[in-house]
Order: sequence, then C-alpha cells, then structure tokens
Amino acid sequence: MIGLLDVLLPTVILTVSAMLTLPILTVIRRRNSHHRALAVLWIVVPFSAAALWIIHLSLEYYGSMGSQPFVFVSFAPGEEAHLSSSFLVDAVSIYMVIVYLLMGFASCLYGILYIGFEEKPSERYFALTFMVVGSVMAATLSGDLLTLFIFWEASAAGSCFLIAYRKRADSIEASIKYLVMIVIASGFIVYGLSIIYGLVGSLNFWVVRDALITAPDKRLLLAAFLFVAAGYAIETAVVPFHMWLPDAYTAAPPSSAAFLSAIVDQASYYVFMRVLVYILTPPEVLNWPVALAVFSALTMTVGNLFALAQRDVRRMVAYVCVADIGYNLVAITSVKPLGVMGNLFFFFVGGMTTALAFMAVGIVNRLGLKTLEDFAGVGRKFPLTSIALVVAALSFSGVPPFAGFIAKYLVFTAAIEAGMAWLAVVGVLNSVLQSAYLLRLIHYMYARPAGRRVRGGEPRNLLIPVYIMVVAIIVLGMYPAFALDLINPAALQLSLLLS
Amino acid sequence: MAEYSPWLVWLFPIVSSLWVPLVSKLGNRARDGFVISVGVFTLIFSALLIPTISSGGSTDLSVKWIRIGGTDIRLGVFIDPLSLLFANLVAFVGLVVLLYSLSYMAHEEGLPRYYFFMLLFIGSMVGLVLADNFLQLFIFWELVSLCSYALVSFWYRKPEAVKAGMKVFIMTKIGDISLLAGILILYAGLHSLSYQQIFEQYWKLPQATLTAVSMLMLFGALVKSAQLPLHSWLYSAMEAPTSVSCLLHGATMVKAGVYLTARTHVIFCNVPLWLDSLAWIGAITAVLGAVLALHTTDIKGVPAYSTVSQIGFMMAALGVAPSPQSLGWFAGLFHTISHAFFQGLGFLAIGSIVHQLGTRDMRKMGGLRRDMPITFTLCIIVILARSGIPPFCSFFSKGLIAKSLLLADNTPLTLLIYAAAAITFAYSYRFLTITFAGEKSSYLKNIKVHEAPRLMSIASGILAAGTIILGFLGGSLVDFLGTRYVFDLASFFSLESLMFVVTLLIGGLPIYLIYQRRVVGTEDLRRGALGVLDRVIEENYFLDRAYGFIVRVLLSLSNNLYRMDIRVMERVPYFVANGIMRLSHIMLVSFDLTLDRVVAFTAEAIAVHSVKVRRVHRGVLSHFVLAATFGVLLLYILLILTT
Amino acid sequence: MDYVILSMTLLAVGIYGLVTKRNLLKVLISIEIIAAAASMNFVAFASMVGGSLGQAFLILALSVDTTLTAIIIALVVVAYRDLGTIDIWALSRLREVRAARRRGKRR
Amino acid sequence: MMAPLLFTLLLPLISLPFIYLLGRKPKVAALIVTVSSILDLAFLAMTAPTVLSEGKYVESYRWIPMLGSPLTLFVDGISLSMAVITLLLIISATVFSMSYMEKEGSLREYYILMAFLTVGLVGVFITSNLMVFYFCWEFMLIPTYFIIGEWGYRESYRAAFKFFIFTHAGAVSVLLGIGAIYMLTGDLDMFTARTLLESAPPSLLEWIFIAFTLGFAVKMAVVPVHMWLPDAHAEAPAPISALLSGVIIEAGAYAILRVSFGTVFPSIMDRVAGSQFLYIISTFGVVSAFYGAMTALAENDIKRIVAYSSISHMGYVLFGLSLYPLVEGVVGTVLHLVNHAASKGLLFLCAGAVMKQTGLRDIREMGGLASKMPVTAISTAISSFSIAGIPAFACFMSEFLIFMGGFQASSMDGFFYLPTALMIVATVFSLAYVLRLFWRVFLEEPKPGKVSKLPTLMAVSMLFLSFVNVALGVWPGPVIDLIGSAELG
Repeated sequence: MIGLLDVLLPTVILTVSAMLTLPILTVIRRRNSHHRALAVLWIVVPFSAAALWIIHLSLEYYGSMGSQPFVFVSFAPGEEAHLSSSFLVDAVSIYMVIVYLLMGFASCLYGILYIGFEEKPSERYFALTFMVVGSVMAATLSGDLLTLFIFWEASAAGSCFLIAYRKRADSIEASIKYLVMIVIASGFIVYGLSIIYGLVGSLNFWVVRDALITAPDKRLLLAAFLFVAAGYAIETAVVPFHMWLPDAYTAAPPSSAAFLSAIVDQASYYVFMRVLVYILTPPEVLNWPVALAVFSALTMTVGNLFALAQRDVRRMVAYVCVADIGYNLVAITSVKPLGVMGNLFFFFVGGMTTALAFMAVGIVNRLGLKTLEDFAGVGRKFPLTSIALVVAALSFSGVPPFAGFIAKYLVFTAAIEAGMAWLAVVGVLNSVLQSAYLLRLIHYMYARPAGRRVRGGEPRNLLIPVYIMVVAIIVLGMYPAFALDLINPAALQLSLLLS
Repeated sequence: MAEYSPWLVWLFPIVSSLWVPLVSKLGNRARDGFVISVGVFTLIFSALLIPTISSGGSTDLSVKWIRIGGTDIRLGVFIDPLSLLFANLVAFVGLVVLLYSLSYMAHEEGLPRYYFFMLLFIGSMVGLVLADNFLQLFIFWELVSLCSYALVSFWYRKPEAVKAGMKVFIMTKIGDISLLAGILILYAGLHSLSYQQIFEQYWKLPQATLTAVSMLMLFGALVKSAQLPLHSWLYSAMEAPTSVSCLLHGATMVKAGVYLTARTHVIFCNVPLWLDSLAWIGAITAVLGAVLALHTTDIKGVPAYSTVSQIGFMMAALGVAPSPQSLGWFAGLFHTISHAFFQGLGFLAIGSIVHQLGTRDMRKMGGLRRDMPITFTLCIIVILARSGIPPFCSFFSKGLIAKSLLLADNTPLTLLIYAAAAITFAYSYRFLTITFAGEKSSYLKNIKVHEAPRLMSIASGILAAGTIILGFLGGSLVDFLGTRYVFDLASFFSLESLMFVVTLLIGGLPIYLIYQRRVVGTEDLRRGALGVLDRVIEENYFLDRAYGFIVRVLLSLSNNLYRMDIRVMERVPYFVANGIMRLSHIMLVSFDLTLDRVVAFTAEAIAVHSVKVRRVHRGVLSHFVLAATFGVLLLYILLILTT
Repeated sequence: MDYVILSMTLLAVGIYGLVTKRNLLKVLISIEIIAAAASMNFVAFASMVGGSLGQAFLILALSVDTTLTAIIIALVVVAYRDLGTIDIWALSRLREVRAARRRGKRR
Repeated sequence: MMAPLLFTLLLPLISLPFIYLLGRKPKVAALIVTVSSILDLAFLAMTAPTVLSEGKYVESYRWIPMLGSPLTLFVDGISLSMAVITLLLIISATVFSMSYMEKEGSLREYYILMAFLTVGLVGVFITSNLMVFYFCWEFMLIPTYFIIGEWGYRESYRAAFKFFIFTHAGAVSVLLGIGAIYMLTGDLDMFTARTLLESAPPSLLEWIFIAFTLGFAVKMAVVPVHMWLPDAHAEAPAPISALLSGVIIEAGAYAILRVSFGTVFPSIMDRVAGSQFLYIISTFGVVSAFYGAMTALAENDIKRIVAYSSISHMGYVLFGLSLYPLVEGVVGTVLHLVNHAASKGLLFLCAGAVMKQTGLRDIREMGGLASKMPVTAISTAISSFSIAGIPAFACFMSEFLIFMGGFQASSMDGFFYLPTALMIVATVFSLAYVLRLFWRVFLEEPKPGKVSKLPTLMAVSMLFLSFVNVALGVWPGPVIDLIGSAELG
C-alpha cells in the first residue's frame, strides 16, 4: 500500500535539503580544503536519498500493480478522496520522476561546477535547483488538477530565479517576461479549471475524466479546454506562445538553461500530455488532435526556421528546444500508446540532449564565444566539448545511433498510426532542416580556422556531467530497451485508458 | 594430351601470354623462344584436332561456367570443320607473324607488352572460333577488340596511334553491342546460348524475331569485318606495327565477322532479308573498298582497303549461298583462307618496306625493285595472288565466288563482283608500279635501303608458298568442310575463267596507261566530273565526316550536359538552402515587425497616450502577450472548425 | 451568468493592458486583473456546484498568484534599482544596446 | 556458443579501444582495422556453408522488443556476397591508406572512424530487421561525413555537408516508410513484414514503396538527386571515395532490392501501378546511365570522372532492379553491385595513386604516365576495362546478365525493349570515357613534372583488387551461385 509519505517524501527531502543548502554551503565555503568535493557530495546526498525513496516507491508500486495501475493517494481517506487534494502514482509518473532525478543530478552537478560555489549567492542557486526538482516531482505525482497547478507554479517561481541569477539586464528582463507569461498562463488555467469545476464539481483526475466523457455541454467543455490548453501551451512554449523561451534560455546562465531545459521543459511537456491525454476529454468527445496537430506543425517549422536564422549558438539551441516541443506535440496528438511511448522517451532523451547542448555550448560560452563565427575552429581546440556538441546535434537531427533517433522514430510512427501522415511528413522535413543547420554549426566548428579568441584548455571536471549525458544518449540510442522497458507499462496503461 | 587439345588450343596461348612479362625478365632470347614455342604448340594443338572430325567428333569436355535462371552456360569447345578451319588458320598465321615479329620488332621498346597482347590476340581468336556458345563467342569477340586496341596503340607515345586505337575500339564496340543484343534476343526466345541447342531449335522463333536477330548479328559481323559503311576503323588500325596489321587482317580481328556469318548461316539462311543484305553489302563493299585502295597513297592503305574489298567478296559469296555447305558458303570460306595468305604476305612484304624506309607515303617511293629484290618478288606474288591470276589461290577462290554468283542468277551482283575484281588488279598493279618501278625518288636517294632480314623473308616465304599451294588443296578442303560440291580443277579452265582473267586485264589497262606510259598525268584526272569523284573518294565517301559530325554532336551534348550539371544541378541545393535561409530571416523579421506594428497600431488607435513607435523592438513583452492572444484565437477557430 | 460575462470582460481588459502598457507596474496591474477575472469565474462556477471545495481551491490559487506577483514585484524593484527603468520597451532596448555595445567592442 | 554474425557486427566496435590505445602509430591503427576486417571476413565465412545449403543464416538477439525489433542478423547469398566484397574493399582501402594518408594528421581518429564505418557498412548488409538496417544505414553517414570533411581536399566540409544532408534527407523518407510498415504489421522483419503486408491496403503500400525507393535512390545518386555525389566522391580521400562509390551508394541499390522490392513490392506487383513503378525505375536507370557517362566524358578532373561514372553505373543497377523479379535481372544486379564495388573501388584507388604520385588532378595536365607508373597503369587499365564492360573483367558478366534479363523482360513486356537497347548503347559511352581517361593520363608523350614512387602498400592493395577484378570476370560462377542461392522474387 502506497501512503502519502511514500509519494511526498522525495519532494520533502529535496525541499529540506534546499533549506539546508544555504547554511551548509556557507560552512563548506569557509573550509580551506576539499570544498569543491564536499559541495559535490552535498549534491549527491539529497539526490541519492530521494532516489532511494523513489526506488522504494516504484518497487512498492510494481509489487501491487496487478490489481490497479492507478494508485490514488489522498490527504482525506476513503470515499471523500476525490474531494481532497490527492496524488496519483502510476507507471508514467514513476518513470518521469526517475527521469527528473537522473537529469536533475547531472545538471546540478554541472551547475555546481559551472557556477562555482565560491561565488557569493551561489547557495541560493543550488537551493533553488533542489526546490525546483522537488516541486516538479510533486507536480508529476499529483492526482488532481489543483495539486498539479500549485506545484507547477512553485517550480515556475523557482526557475524564474534561476534565469535571473546573474542579475544582468537581459536576464532580469527575460525572467520578468517569463514570469509574466507564467502568471497569464496560470490565469488561463484557473479560468479553465473553474469551468471544469463548474461542470464536474471536482478536480480529481479520475472524476473529471469520467464526467467529461459524458459532458452535457459541449460549448462549456470547449471553453474549458481552450483555456487550459492555452495556459499549458504558454508554459510549454508552443508556437505562438513560445516567445519567452528563447529570451529566457539565452539570458540565463548556461547551467540554468541546461537545468531548465532538462527538467522544467520536459516536465511542462509531460504536464501538457498528462492533462490532454489522461484527463481532458478523449478525441471522440472533443476533437482536439487536429487543432493541436496544426500547432505542432507550426511549432516545429517555426522553431527550426528561427533556429536556422540565428547567429547566436545558444539562442539557436533554444529554438531547437522550441522545435522539440513540436515533435512532442506530434506524439501527444496521436493519442496512441506508441505516441505515449514516444513522448515519454522523448522527455528523457530530448531533455538530455538539450541539456547536453546547453552544457557544451556553455563551456564554450565561458570564453565569450557566442556566435557561429565565434565557434569557428572550436572543434580542434576543444575536441571533447565539440564531440559532445556533435553528439547533441546529431541526436537532435535524429541520426542513429543516438537516442534522438529512437524518439523521433516513435513519434513519427505514432503520427502515421494516428492517420496523420502529413504531420509525420512535416516532421521529417523539419528533421532534415534541423540536421542542416546543426550541421552548419558542426561545419563552423571543424571546417573553419580558429579565431584568436579560441584558446585555453577544456575544463576537465565540467566535462564529467557532459559525458554522463553523452554516454546516456549513446547507450539509450544503441539499446533503448533500457528506457523502453520502463516506458512500456505506461503505454499499456494508456491503451487501457483509451479502450 | 590430344584429348585435351580442344582446351589447350585456346587456353594455352592465353595462359602463356600471362607469363610473357615474367619470361621477359630472363632475357630477350628466352622470351623469343617462349613466344615461338607457344605459337608452335598452339598450331600443334589445333592440328591435333583435325583427326577428331573424321573420328566422329570429340568427347564433350565442357564444364559448367555459370548457372542462371535454370540455364547452364557452359564453357566448352565446339568442334566442327568450320571452327577447325579457322582455328588452324589462326594458329598458322599467328605463328608466321610471331616469327616475323622476332625480327621486325626486335628493336622496339615494350616488347613484353607486345608479345603478351599478341599471344592473347591469337588465343582469343582461337577461343572465338572454338566457342561452344554465343556468350563465349562474345567474350572472345570483345577480347579481340581489346587486344587490337592495345596493339594498334602499341606505340602509345604517338598521338595518332593512341587515337587510332580508341577509334578501333569504340567503332567495333558499336558492332559488338549489336551482336550482344542479337545474342540476348536469341536467348530470350530460346533460353539457351549453346550453338547446339540453338541450331536445333531456332525454328521455334517467330520470323520477325529471327529477322531482328539476324540483322543485329549481321551488323555486328559487318562492323568487325570492316564492311561499308563502317570500314574506316580498319584504315586507322594501320597505325599499328605492320606485323600486327598482318595478324589483324590475315587471321584474327576482321575474320571474326566472316566466321560469325558462316557460323550463323545455318540459322539465318532462311531469312531472305539477311541473305540479301549480306550479298549486297558485300558486293558494294567489294567495289567501293577496291576504289579506295586504288586511290590511296598510303602504302599500308592498299592492303587495308584491299581487305575491306576482299571481305566484301566473301560476304557476297556467303550472301548468295542458299544454305551452308552450298557452293557460295564454301567459296566464301575458301576465299577467307586464300585472303589470309595473300594479304598476310602483302603485309609482311610491305612491313619490310616500311621497316626500311620509315615512311608510309607511296609518293615518296619508287624504283625499289633493285634494292629489295626479294621483297619485290614477294610483292609480285601478292599481286598475282590477290588479283586471281592462275594458278594462285585467289584464282580458284574468286572463281568459285563468281561461279556461285552466277549460280544464284543475280546479274547486278555478278557485275559488281567482276568490277571489283578488275579494280583489284588495277590497284595492285598501281601499287607495284609506284613502289618498285621507275626511278628512285628523291626521298629514297637519301637513305640506304637493304633487303629485309632473313627471318622476315622466311616468314614471308612460308606464306608465299601457301598462296601457290593452296589453290590445289581446294578439293581436300571441300571434303573437309563437307560441302556439297565437286571440286574439279579442270572445271576452272573454262570460258568463265578466261572471262575473269580478261576482266582483270581490262582493269589493269588504265593503270598501265597512266603510271607506266604516263598517257595522262594523275593531276589531269582530278579535273571535271572525275574530280568530284576523286573528292568523294578522298573524303572516304564523306563517311568520316559524318562520323566526325556525330561524335562532335555527342561530345558537345556531353559538354553541355556537364555544364548544366555544374551550373544548374549543382546549384539547386544551394538555391533551395538559400531560399530556406531567406525565408527564415524574413519570417523572423516580419514576425517581430508585424507584431510591433500591430502593437503600435493598437496603442495609437486607442490613443490612451500616444506612443510613437517606429523602431522595431525585439522581444517586447507586449508582443508575447499579443502573440499568445492570437494563439488562443487560432486554437479556438481550429477547435470550432474540427468539432 | 453575469459573473461569467464580468470575468470575461476583466480578462479582456487585462490582456488589453498587457498589450498596450509599457510601464511594468501597469503591466503588473493588468496581470492582477487577469488573476481577478480567473478567480471571479472560479467563484461563479463554484457557487453553481456548491460545496466548500471550490472556495478552498480558490484560496490556494489566489495565494499562488500572489506569490508569483510578489516575485515579479521583487524583480521589478531589482530592475529599477539596477537598470533605472521600468519601461518594458526601454528594458528590451537596453538589452539591444548592450548587445550592440558588445558587437562594437569586438570590432 | 558461436555467434558469427554478431561478432561480425561488433568486432570493429570491439577493436575501437585497441585502436585508441595502441594507435599512436598510424600503421598500428591501420593494422588493427585490417586485422579486424579480416577476422570479420572469417566470421562471415563461417556462415557460408549454411547459406549455401539452406539459403540463409539467421541469428536473433533481444534489442527493442517494444518496437518489434530484435537484433536480427541475417545473411543469404545476396547479403553475404555484398558483405564480403565490402570487407575486401575495406581491407584494401585500409592498406591503401597506410601509405596514402601517411602525410596527414590525426590518423588515429581516421582509423577509428574507419572502424565505425565498417560497422555501418557491414551491418546494412547483414540484417533483415528494418530498424537495425536503418541504424546501420545512418551509421554510415557520421564517420563518412567526418572523414570527407577532415581528410578531404579543397572544400571538403562543404562536400561532406552536401553528402550528409542529401543522404540524410533520403534516410528520413525511408524512416517514414519503416514507420508505416510498423504501423501496418507491427513487425519490422523484412520477410515477416512481406507476408503480413499482403493484406494491407495497396494504395498505402504504393506510398510506402515510393517513400522507400525515393530515399534509397538519393543514396544511389540516381540522376535528379545525384548532386551530392560528384563533390563528395571527388573531395573525399581516395580510399574513402573507393568505399563511397564501391559500397555506400551500392547500399542504396541493395536496399531497394531488399526493402522496396523484397518487402513492399510483392503486395502491389499485380496492380497496374506496380508495373508503372518498374517503368519509371527503368527510365531513371537509363537516364542516369547516359547522364553519368556523358558528363564523365566531358569532365576533366580525374576523380570526378570516376564519380560520374558511378552515377552511370548506378543507372545500370537501377535498370537491373526494374527487371524485378526476373532471376537474371536480380542476380545480374547483385553481381553488378559486387563487380562494380571491386572495379570502381580499384579505379578510385588508382585515381588516388595518380594524384598522390603526380600531385595533379586535371587529366589535361597529365599524359604519358604509363611508363613512369606501370603498376598504376595496369590497375587502372583493368578497372577501366571492367567499368567499360569488357569481358574477362568483372563488370562484363553482370552487365551481360542485366541485359539478358532486359531482353527476357522485353519478350514479356514490350516496354522494356527500348530501355534495354539504350542501356546497351550506353556501354559505348562507358568505353568512350574510360578510354579518354586512360589516354589522357597514361598515353602519349609524357609531360614534364615529377612523379614520385608508388609506395608498396598502395601497390599491394591495388594489385589485390586487380586480381579480384580479373577473378570475378573470368570465373564468376561461384558468386552467381551464391547470389542465386538466395530466395528471389
């Protein structure tokens, strides 16, 4: 039996360690020796504690799964459960939580090596990363729309600080814009929720879902969907709601960008999928896939085209993130088990790939090299970093044996299966476009002679988290069964739900 | 040994050819000895095969080569009188030429290459005639082309030789593909490539298919045998060393076409079109080729065009033969052999001259008879033999050809052949007059001319003896080939033969008048109507121009295609890429620009406070909100539309 | 139903404000108006369904909103202190200026 | 437990750390690649008895069960012959590289990429699972891109870029087809899918067929989409050009045979559109054959001539493919792939040797080199004559079989008379450009200029391939038997 504590403890662990980070890092900083190692250790401890608990949770869940794939955990016991704020444990959320932990660990590691905790307010940065991971986990495990909403907004608040960390003009502006958009989104979501609540009288996933399938009033349903979807679309940065994303990811420190793209971005896709596929009406009741397919095509195309037009490499990667949203949407709109599989794989792989790209670009950025022209000749001066960036680029482009390929394959196949071959074709064409501009980046890195400013060596320790990602991408690309074995139950679960 | 000789006879020279470069390392004598012994053994092997005919064919030694689509294509040897005739001829002439080469080529560079290709040439040709199926035939057919390419371009530093080699190869390749098409259509109909099976089953094919096949194969054969209008490669091949020309004319390359025609005669003799075309093209070539030989000033051009013409005789004879084993068929083959001897001899003799003089221009020669008496004698033999003066071989073979034409009752053809025979004598006589008669030319006065080395004379002598003996062997040849014709020497001394000889004399008369009596100068002949004719002949009937034109057209087509590829096709990707780049920039700019304008417009229209916005701002919060609002609207519209 | 119309109107006003206003404080006010619209709507629907759950939810939602707004205000303060302006257009131009200065420095 | 095919696939990967650790000396690295390729050959040879007796040899391992993709390794006569010639070519190219590349830098990376390339190249041929196939298919791209870019001539990265984009675009089209097949059948094994597809809607299958064929045709460099080929082949270092022309573009043809024809086509063969596809394919074949030959005739850059000739030869192959399912056509096509690999590989090596020895690229500046570089001249002659389809050299027999199939097809369907006749005519053009190349480079008076000595290892690999060429030309029987042992049609 899974209790409330089982579900919430990881979040609690991370939140508490966030609190503790402030004094602990201050103490560590005062020491003369080994402080970097100790700081890294401090990253490892909470994450491993949380990981242990997640393992426990998943063992417990899979142990009792035979009876019921969806386990609701509520503050109020018994019949009243659906009235209370609740959590939901299922294969999907467990998978996602594991993904957050892995990627959170790698990007926090990168952060602590990149930001340098000798820097004065850095303990806040690390505290916030813990908090964001914690709240994202809770959001993922939440079982009703309100819990989801609250934890989700909490993570948004945290990420806003991560963006504004360096307090430069552009990062402050970007974080203001980010936050304003988030608040508008939350306004939309609350607006939509209010209608749903009016229709159903509950916000519990299950109750809402069952009630909406037989919803009497199509117009209200449509309005509810419109607002909720628009709200989450803003948070996910679907085109044309995307404009905050490139600004924010370019203005934030690279470590924040990596962290956000790895965790918050993927979580937002996940939430979008969860809300649309699991909770809101199936397509038979309200035919939303076509509309979203249009948005997905738009997002891919605009994301890729804009990325093509960028000279700033980090901004280009940010637009790749936008394009990735389009690919995710393709799978979401297919509403097929294969699509969910693709989505879940994509969350993992896409997160890793974007994070990897930001990390690698960040290493080069430290020298003040920003534009494509600056990147000329980087390939020879920084071979390891460049290989990592090449791996990220090829994974983005969907070239085997990198994991991005499997993700894209799943996604496109799902689209074909859903009868939206046109979307798959658009996706595939976009993929080519993507490979073209990413190859242009590689071209700059290897084919052009290095500029004067490309000098110095590679920071070895920063490469550790980078290469964790590289290895993961290659291993998952060569043998995706590692992740797919975890994902498979989730996909089965969806087919259960859809039938 | 004897039972393997069907294999050894063609494999031995081919395999030995591979050893030539190695043996050459041992020294020139070793190489020469090796080459000659290979030639001798080849001749022995092919001679060993002759008894197998009388003993009722040989054992089947064929091996499976490839198996495709349920059909076995075997590698085997087809032994019948026809193939043995040719095999022995090739081996014999080959040996003579090799002997000749020892002396003729002695001081050249690159002899390993020369002997390698010579042996390969001989081996391929023997393989060609002994092939047991059409694929095998075709393979050797092409190998013969390849060897002739290599040998014609033997002096690869000479641009003319290289170009001539290419011309030979490419022109014969045109015939080869035609043959290939014929073979494959045959295969498509009968599912077999083996002669045996095709000879048994060809009647199963529809007449139209058979006609098509026959014409394709005929074309192939005609090109290989340098018949009009595709004869010009043969003259270009004169760039080769003369020994090579001798082999090429006497036994190998050009004879392949005759062999193929004789070989397929049994299938195609039921196709009237095939027979008619063969006969007519043969006869016309006989005349026109002879005319070219009459006109040429190149000493090697005479035998070259002579070959064109003589093969025309053979083709005409084959074309009037209603069936194999009939008189025309035999006459054609008989003439093939006699041609091998007299033309081979002709080349060897001319080779001596060229060897000594270092030029091929007849106009620079004259009065050689005193310096080169042996060669002069040989040349007289050549001329007598070629023209068909009794008792030389050609008298009998040409007589038979004439007889077969008369039998076929085809007057125009007969007249053409007679005319050709007359001109043959004329050009031979002309050649003799210009080169050997008269005073020494100024060119010759400056160089010392010797008689040809002994070895060369011996080789020539063998052939010369052949030209005399051969005619009297006609009877046994008839028996050997199993022809339904009684070869009676006495029958040759008849009115017809007299007529034939008279014809020759008529042909010789103008030459006597022009070149010995100097009744008219050669320049005078180039005026008026004759001048036009002269021009036409000079230009090789404008055929070279026509081919040149075609080649130029194809080359310029290629060049234009290439330029198109470089200029257009290459740029297409860049064009597309640039288009996409530009599109993305335009979108990026216009996206912001439009939003900017819209925001400014909204603000100004409502004019709460006037905002002067003209500059483009990127990433302003208002734009985000506005875009999001548009997004919501779009979502709404799409949802309404789809539900 | 009237409440719904009212909240819709408020929403429209809020968005209008967001689009047209340049002053960050006015933007903030517009945000608050949007939040108010959402809350109003929630109240309206909750009253239709009845029960206390809606109110509880509303309170939570409001508090979240408030938190976020507080953060924005904090950022606005930082922006004003560090950059000396709270005009959003000026802020974005500032960024462009900085970018231009960076480019200039390189040359 | 013996798992020869798995070893074949993984051996180059296993050799990677050795190359990295021991490969400070480039020769050692090259040696490791060579040895691992030879071992690969040995492993492949172990499957040969089974292939000959049972027609195929299959191994299967768990890989991505959720996508219907076990790691199925499969060889039959066709794939075995392709894989063997691939490995032979890789061995020759590596040995050739030892001398050819010695002046270049970072050769350890070069050989590492070479080993990677081996995995992709061999893998494409030895699997029957579409996913594995696609993996290896794309796997070829990455090392090739970097090799062309890094060790190529002139604007090598640009050429590599073009190569990558074109073939990747083709590949994603293939990916769509694979996705559609998975959707229709839930199975990605080529042979299982083939039976399962029989009940699928034909109109959809036609689209799948188009997607596949289009994608593979890009790799094959069929004429309208050939633009990447001359650049990539010309700019790549010679050993890689040999592999590019010898194997990589042929993988496209092999894939059309295996996937487009082997898997999808049987289910739509009886429909009108089925034969129309064949007509279209044969038309493109003819166009490519002429286009390539004629452009080669006009080109002056030695490597680009050979590159254009590859386009021409892919035209032959495409034409041969359009004869599907005629045995002569299919066997002839596969044999042509094998032969073309051997002879074009050799020709590229020769071109590389000429360039290395003289430092020239433009054939108009060369001439008379035959006496100065006899080995190169002989090898070039052998490969050129093979390319031109002269008997006793490799390509003749396969062209013969293709034409044989062409006339067989014509006797059933009159349409094919014209293309077959044109294809035969195209051989004259082949002969023409080949002779022109040989003439310009090796014949006539030598031009002034220094000619360096041909390194032994280059000579060895060229002579080895020459031997392969002649052997294939003189006695193609065993290869034909091997190819014929596969289930066709």
